[in-house]
Amino acid sequence: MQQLTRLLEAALFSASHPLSLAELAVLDPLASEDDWRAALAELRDVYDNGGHGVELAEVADGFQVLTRREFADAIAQAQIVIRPRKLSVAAMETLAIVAYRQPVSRGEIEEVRGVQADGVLRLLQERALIDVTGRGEGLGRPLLYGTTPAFLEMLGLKELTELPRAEELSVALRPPERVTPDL
Amino acid sequence: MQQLTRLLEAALFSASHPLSLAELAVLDPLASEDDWRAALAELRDVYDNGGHGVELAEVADGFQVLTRREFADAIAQAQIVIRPRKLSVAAMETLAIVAYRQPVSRGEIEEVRGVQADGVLRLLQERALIDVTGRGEGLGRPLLYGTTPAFLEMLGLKELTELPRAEELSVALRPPERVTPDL
Amino acid sequence: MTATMAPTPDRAFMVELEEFSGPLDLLLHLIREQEIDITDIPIAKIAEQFLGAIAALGLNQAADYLEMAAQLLRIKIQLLLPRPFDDSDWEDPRAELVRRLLEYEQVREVARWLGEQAEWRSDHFPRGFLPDPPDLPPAPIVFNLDDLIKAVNDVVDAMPRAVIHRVVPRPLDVEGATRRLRELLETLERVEFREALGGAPTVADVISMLIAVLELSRVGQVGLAQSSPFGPLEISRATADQAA
Repeated sequence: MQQLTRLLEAALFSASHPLSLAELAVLDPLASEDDWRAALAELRDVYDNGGHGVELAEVADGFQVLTRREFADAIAQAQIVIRPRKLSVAAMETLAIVAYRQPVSRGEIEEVRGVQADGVLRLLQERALIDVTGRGEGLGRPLLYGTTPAFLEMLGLKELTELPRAEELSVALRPPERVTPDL
Repeated sequence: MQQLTRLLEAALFSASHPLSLAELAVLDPLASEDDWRAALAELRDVYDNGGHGVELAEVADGFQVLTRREFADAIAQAQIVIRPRKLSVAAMETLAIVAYRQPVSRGEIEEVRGVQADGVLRLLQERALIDVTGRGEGLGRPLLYGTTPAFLEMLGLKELTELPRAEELSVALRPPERVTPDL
Repeated sequence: MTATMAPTPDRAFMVELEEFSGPLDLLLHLIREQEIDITDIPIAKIAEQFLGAIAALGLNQAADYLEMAAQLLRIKIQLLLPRPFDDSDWEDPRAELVRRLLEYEQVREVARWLGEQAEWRSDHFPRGFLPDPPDLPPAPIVFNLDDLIKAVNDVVDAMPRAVIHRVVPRPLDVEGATRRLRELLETLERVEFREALGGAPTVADVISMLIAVLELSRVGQVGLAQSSPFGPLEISRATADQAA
């Protein structure tokens, strides 16, 4: 491995969060963005073709080393890592609405799902997957919710635009003016 | 790398503490201690001879993957290990009381929150968000706390009077009067 | 909530409401299962099946379902009203419902995608051990005015009120504990007992939650599991066979 790739690996192992290209740049002021991209490519190649137990993933905010899927069960069963709890269908549906409609009020969410949302919203907020991002205009100036970086991290996404777009969904929504807004 | 070595790498990577041979044994009940020792040797060899930025270290309680020393300075300087933190609920609540009731003694804070406050006060003082601003009148002339300029700066405020709902909240935070039970 | 419904007269529907995340979900299930054209819903028939399915719901959980039932009946009546002679302005009273159903179906699809994505992520672990950075200032602290105001409000809410007498110990609040547990299980598939208690529980809280858990388990609404002796007690949503 090149020296820059080694530094990259050491940095990714030391960081508490995915590293962006901007953060990597600070590590070595002499290296250009292209140099870093080359180092990322080399590291990915070493992990993939050298038969490693870890892989380089591009996730929320940047790059991160993660363990491979095939070892997840053994590691979780040995209680070396506690797997995050699975969210219920109600929670996932609420998250879906918040993600696509943000900023969105409780009332709008309840209108779409047809059920009360306060309990689910509170728990999603406790788990830091959504947060209050402002207040609406209408009566009582309702709280508006949006998703957090932790939401993206839970999904291993870099940004909201990676969510499936309305036209990619198998269900077409008519009339068209109410189609999920483009992100 | 052998399959067991790959599992070893994934486990060491995801573990929050060094793994002993006993802990490794749980990962794969079919592997013997010798198998694990062979896997450890292979992983060490890959890290050392493949020019990696990390190395396998044997520490007191077992085995661990660590970044190589030569990269420590670059990583420390880039501060990528640190992530901004949120204050704990207890700290945030204590800070809120100090902000709206200053100058305020530890005793008053404890009365309002119903729990001891010394640890939290020390932390807030260490982080330069509050400071001792004087001494009270009562028994033992207790220390009085107030917020610092750094606190205002963090909130983007010029002076304390800009705190929202200052009057109302400072009244609301008055400790309840203790009523001696009629006996 | 009870699990299995009595079959409706015309067709043997075994509908388990636990499986549905709300009235729209149930409605879509009825429509899709019978391969009904969503733009031409036989409202009278669907309304009847819907009412049959929710008949055995406890009142407090049924509010959302009853609201939908009322809406279905309203649409049914509107369809029965004579149309004006010139009906070019006539709007199908089912249109709004169809829009909501399609919109909800999209949400369901996205939710499924999110679930799969989250599962992918939960199978890929990040680095567990993070070395302490030597000789560096502690991490910067971040908070804003909203956080501060929220903290004040929390403190004010939690402040003990002045009391004259403190003779009666705080009564048990089994109802509150039951509600909290149900809310938790609405979001999580399983919770640990300790987690269900929340922060800083009092003795009364612990006893209340214990009674709530035992009661819900007795009537088959939650399952209990303990993976090891003295290990954490895990409370889960009852599955159909546990409930039976």
